[in-house]
Amino acid sequence: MNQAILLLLFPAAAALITPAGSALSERFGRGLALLSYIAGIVYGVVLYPQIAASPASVIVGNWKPPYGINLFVSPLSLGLVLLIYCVAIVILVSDFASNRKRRAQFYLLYSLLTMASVGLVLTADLFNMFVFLEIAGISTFALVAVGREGSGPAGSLRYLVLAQLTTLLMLAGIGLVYSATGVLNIASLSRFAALNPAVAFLAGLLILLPFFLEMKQFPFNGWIGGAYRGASPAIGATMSGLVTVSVAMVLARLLLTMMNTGSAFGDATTKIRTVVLVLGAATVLIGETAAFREKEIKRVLGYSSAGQMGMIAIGIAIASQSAVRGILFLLVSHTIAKVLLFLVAGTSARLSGSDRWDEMRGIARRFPLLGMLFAVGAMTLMGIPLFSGFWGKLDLIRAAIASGGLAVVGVVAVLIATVVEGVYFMKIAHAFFEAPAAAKSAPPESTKQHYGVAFLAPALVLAAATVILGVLPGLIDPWLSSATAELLHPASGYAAHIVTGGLQ
Amino acid sequence: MVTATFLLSAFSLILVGIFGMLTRKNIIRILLAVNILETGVNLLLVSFGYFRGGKAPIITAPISASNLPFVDPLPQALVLTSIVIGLGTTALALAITLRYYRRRRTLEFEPDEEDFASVEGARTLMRDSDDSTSVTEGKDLHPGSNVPSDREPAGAKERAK
Amino acid sequence: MSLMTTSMLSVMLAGLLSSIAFRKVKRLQWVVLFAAAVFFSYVAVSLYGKWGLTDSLNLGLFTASFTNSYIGWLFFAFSSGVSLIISIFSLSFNDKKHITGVAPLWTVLLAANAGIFFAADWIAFLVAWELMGWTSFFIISHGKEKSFQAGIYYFALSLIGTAALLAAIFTIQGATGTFAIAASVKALLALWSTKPGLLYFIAILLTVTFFAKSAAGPFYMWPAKAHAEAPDDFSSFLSGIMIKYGVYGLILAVIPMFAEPGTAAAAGTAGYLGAAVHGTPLYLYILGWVAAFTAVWATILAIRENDMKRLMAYSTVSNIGFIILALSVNTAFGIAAAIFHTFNHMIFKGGIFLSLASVKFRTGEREMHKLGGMAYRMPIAFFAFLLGIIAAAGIPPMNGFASKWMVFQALFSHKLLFLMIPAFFASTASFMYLYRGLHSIYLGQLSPRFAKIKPAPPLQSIAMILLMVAMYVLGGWPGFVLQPVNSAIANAGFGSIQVSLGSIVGTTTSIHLTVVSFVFLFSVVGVFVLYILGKRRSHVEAMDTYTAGETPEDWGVTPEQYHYAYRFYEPWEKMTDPLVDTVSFERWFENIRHNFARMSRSIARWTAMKRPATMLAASAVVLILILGVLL
Amino acid sequence: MEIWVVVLGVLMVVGAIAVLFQRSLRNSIITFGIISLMSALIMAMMKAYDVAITEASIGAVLTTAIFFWSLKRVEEDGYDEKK
Amino acid sequence: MKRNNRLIINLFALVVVLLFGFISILAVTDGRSGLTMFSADLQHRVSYAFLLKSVSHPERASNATVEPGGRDYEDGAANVVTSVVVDYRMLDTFGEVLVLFAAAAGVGLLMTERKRVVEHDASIVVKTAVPLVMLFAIITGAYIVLHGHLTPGGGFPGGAIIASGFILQFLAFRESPKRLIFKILESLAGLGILAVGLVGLFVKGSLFANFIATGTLGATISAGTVLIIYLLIGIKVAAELASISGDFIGGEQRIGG
Repeated sequence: MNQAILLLLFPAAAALITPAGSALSERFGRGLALLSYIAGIVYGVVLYPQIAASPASVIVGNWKPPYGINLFVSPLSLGLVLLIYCVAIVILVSDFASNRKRRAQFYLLYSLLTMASVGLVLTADLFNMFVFLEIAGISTFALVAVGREGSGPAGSLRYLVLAQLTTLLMLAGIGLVYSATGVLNIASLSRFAALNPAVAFLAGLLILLPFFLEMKQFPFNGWIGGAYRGASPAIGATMSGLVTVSVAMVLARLLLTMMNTGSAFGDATTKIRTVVLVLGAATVLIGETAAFREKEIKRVLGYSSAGQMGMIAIGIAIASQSAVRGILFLLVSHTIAKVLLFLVAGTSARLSGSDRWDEMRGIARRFPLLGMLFAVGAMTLMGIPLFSGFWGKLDLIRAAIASGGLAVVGVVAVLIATVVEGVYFMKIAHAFFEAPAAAKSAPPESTKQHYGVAFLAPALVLAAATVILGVLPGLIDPWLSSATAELLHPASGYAAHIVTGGLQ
Repeated sequence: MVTATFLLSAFSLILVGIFGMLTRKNIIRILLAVNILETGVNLLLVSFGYFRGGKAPIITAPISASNLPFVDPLPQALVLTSIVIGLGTTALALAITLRYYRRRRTLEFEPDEEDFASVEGARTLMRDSDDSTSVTEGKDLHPGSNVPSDREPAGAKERAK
Repeated sequence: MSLMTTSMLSVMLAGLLSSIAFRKVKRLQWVVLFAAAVFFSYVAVSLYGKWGLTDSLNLGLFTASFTNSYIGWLFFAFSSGVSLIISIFSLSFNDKKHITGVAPLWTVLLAANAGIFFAADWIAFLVAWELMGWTSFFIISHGKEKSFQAGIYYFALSLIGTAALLAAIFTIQGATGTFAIAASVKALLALWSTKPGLLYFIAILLTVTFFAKSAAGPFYMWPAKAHAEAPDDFSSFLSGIMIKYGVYGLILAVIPMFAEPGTAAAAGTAGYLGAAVHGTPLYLYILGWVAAFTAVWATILAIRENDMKRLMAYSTVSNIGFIILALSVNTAFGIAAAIFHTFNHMIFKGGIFLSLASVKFRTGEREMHKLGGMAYRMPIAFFAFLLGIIAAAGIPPMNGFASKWMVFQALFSHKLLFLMIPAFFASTASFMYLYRGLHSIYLGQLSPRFAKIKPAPPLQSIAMILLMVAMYVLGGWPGFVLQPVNSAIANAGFGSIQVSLGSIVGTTTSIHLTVVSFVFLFSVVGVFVLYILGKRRSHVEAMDTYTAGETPEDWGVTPEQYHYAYRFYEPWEKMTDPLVDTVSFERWFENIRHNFARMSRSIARWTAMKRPATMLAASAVVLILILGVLL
Repeated sequence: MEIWVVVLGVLMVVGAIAVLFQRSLRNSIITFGIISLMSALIMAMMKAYDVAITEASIGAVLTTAIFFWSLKRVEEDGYDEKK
Repeated sequence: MKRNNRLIINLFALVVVLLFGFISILAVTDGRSGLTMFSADLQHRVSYAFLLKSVSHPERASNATVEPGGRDYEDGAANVVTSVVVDYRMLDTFGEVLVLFAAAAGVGLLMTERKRVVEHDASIVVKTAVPLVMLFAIITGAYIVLHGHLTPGGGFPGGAIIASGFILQFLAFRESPKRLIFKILESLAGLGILAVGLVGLFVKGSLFANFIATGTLGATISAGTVLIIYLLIGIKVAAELASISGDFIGGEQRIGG
């Protein structure tokens, strides 16, 4: 079963070949990247049945955990890996529509970013997680920085400084955990003798910091505005669609599997979960509030994804059956919808020559499909029936109300956020559909051009996906239930599969 | 005692680094602070692996479970990794800083102009700077010409604050 | 999969498909809408008598189940009938000049309408409810700057309602462990002894939802905006049907929660044990006061209006006040009165809005003082409006009279005299605005601008005539509706009342409406005969009367200002100005929105400042650490 | 040897503070290079020879050099830290 | 006003930092029960098995002995740090290589072509000295790389030293470094590492598994794949650092990407 690590290696190989290959032709990078993702998807699909039968712990170098590094390939992680690959393909294809003259390093970095996200989803070792996080971080910084001429570097730098602060603190936390327990393996930590509560709290918080950052949780979301303004739409889609999948998954893994009562983190777990819950509620409110008056469409999407990530954090912190199921559903639908919205945003920015939605008025009159796709994505995020976001939100709210206590704060936040989100998304959708006044007529040169198939095909696929999931949420129910079980009951599933003997 | 000194110096380096990241305005200095923080973290990790009287983990004499006069090799391996990672991050950050400077003509974080510019009619064209054509048209190198015209209101507002 | 589910799904699908298939030929979309309305009427007919027919849709994570309850069927049947008539109207309304692309959404909205009335569990109800919410939003703000303001206003309110509904649903589910509506309400009734606080909480949440939808209480202000800006044919649907969902919701979930001990609704449980005023549960009594306030307030505002659609929107709100007032009495008679008035209001308000729509269709005017004398040009629209306002004012022999009579009887039955004072005021003062509409639009001098306009097209006339007939028939033979209503409320466990085809037995007295209607019929016929026999009077053109041949334009005076309708109720407006200025929920909501926008701006601005992001992050970490480690 | 550890630690912290508060960037960069050399020394004291070598060659030399080069480029583009 | 503002910010940051330190120290010296910092001594860490080279059979670690000259340990590097870096936790090192790779690519993507401003030519002394120094540097680097499994050092510092030789050459002679060669080198080295891993995967059934006899502990040619991988890492690191520095020094022609 160790061949499953190939999932990780396809994009890495593509990235490694690129520099030499790009000497031959400029096109080399893109084709290779796409090829590797497709290979990953094919391999994952082939692998899925046996993984679904029995999750596999992939060991590296024949060193069994907790000594060596190991990856854990389960229905949950494999499903998310497939999602990541699909999203990556969609984004690259649609990016081709916007800018055909990318340089080879762009695709190299993109492949590395994809690989890092996959690795984050798969890995079961703390330090390995840190390494993947750094790869993802570095490639994201570079990709954001080459975004828009003016504000790309600025946003990237803001992001970089905060990210470095948090990742280095995480490294310190990892060191603390290691010197206290002597292992780095999540699975064995999940059933280790209890740490001292204070140390556990300190180390746990430090380890969670970068994931707070990547999930745009409240105090760490100062970078959203700059980074999302600077990034090109494709990279914006990647940041809020692709990276968040893996990061949210890792947060769930750490917070549900590694930190539960009975693990090394023992009683500190409840404290940490409370912190996550409160931060999540604050994030939901602040993210949606910030998006309310925002005129620049990419930043609107960025702030709204902060809100969605807040909801997911709340669900993780509640840590009940239906909460986890809900947030997994929410994660999938948010990824689909947010990528779709970013594609639409990029295309309409290209067509209208401005990336402020109040200057895109009436664009859907010229390109009706554009407006429809935007409405679909927006309503998915708002959690409106017939679109997939609804079911996740339903499950989440049910879980929160059922668990009561502080979670009710989360419910209130989520409900308020739903109203706010609805208002601003409908504002934008209406601006798209609005009959253009004589003053705000579109620039003449953009009337001729048209969104190419490179945008249309992926966008339609995504829209179809969210509608299908919205009408028949039962389709992914088996996956959801197995994933939820894996996350919530580590002792029986996760740890048992990974750690055989070793230090205790 | 020795370990405590190691820990304390490492830890105070971390604190100084954080302090620098919080207070400095010059980007290059902030990056220096990041590196200080990173050095501190590395020292911290190594000192987590240090045992009183331990030898360097190189097998030059027979060892067995009973006599392991070594320091812990694993943290050293981790630090090895993190040093290289730090170099990579720093190099990238400096490259971004140079690009930032060529646009903004300053080495300090400025508030995003468009947040302070008037909401109406501030029209920002999408420009993907990442084309295969060389980015260095002369305009970028000379201040004033293509330096974003939307900086003045920002500066003014900032001074007013 | 019975006819209920299949019909809903197929209509929804038809709507979505028509939006794609007939993008070029919009007329076909309207034909699809008409077909959907016909289909639903057929479904309503074929489902008659099959009470308790249930049907569930397994959605994997949740199941949405539907049932054919008697009350639900009644609402469904009436709404489909009225929407059929409206869709006939729309067929001719949406010609080359007036066409809008909202038909597919409207088709989906019809499906949602069915879903709301058939829903057997909260999930299905929620899904249908949200579907209704966003489709109607897109219809109201059909891509026009001004109408968007109205639309977003409506949508924000309904989002608030939906949020409250979500919270309520899951609180109910947590308290009772079931999603089924009837069962959960029953289970809630059993909780009065143990946790009344929770029940009041749930009741408040649900009330917010349904009041927000039917514009009662503090939410009175959205219909005026929405009706005014919506497509003209849609505003009759909006005012006729959509605004009644709240009423249905109240009957479905809120009223049963307060079933008195001993009634069939409370069978098997202790029933409501809390305080009561005049035998009315305290909560419902308060609702009654809110409803009375709504009726009075909407009347006051309606009298001030010069825009005919806004005026009628406010009149709708005041009628909603009446309905909820009747509900709040919480007796079989009151509920029957409420349902009956709901259906009557569907009919006559639909008729009124259709006639206004056809006037606007011809003239394109909404301000009343610019119109006038339409009766000469559009007789059918005139009669539709006339009979409509007769019904709305509660004058025999139209249907409004019967239901209003029942409302007052219901109030009598519990001696709620203080509630009757505002009710009487609202009902009397409604003459003022209704007459204003009649006079300014249809009577008076025909403005020269509209000298040559044609009468309403045949299809529109047919729709209006159908509604007129319905008004008269229900006014004379209320039994047609009241007997089914009676068995429906008996079926739902609210007890029953005594009605026959032509007569109603109230609590203090009984009334025989057939006689009344015949009396009125004969007298009207007599008057008409006299009018025919009397000598003809010459018709004087506008302006000739008082400008003595001068042309008023020379003095910079427009002909409109010579119309009587210009500043019709000026003294009244002067009188009520201070009141309207002080009490304005609208402005309060506006302030909330404005402050929220400012907050959002400052947050976005603040994260983009020089250092705070990092600083905040670090200090937050420290704070969390302090909280976590020390405490 | 302990005394050396203490001395080095104190020196490093002082140097770090100096890096932050020195007026000229050039000096700060040099000071930073010295700091990472000292940290390499401490690591050697902690018997982490591999780390010490790596820190000395990569952390001290290359990082400092890169800082220098970028400072140089910025100055060639007209940056003047006095103003 | 502004200066006073800055003072306030500094004070606030100072307070924040000091609080952070105080709380952290409080946390690690907390008196309650449970594992605290340093509560895991060497016997209770995974390194115990690393040092005794008995990871594949941890239960035998207690009575295992490792001595120089012994043969066929599960990992043949005398320098345990190396065996951890390149063998036991190879995936981390692979990721590390990729980080450097990404950084090089990012710098190449961000740095724009630009001619150096040259005040005056390098002196004759430099021009004669540099080749020697460079040669020396490369030899030293190669030595460090090749003895990574025996003595401290290894691929990363060795590569850095080799790169520094190239850097000296850039600085002394203005001819632009051959970017293309560096690119191809780093590509091939990276692919080589991957290939070694894959061979391990398909021969020994696990990525980066050691498929060569580990030989005698302490011999120059020993430790199986460790030597190969460290060599490749050395080459890759040298190429990457050289190209990064080249980008920063500037004055070169962009080729390829």
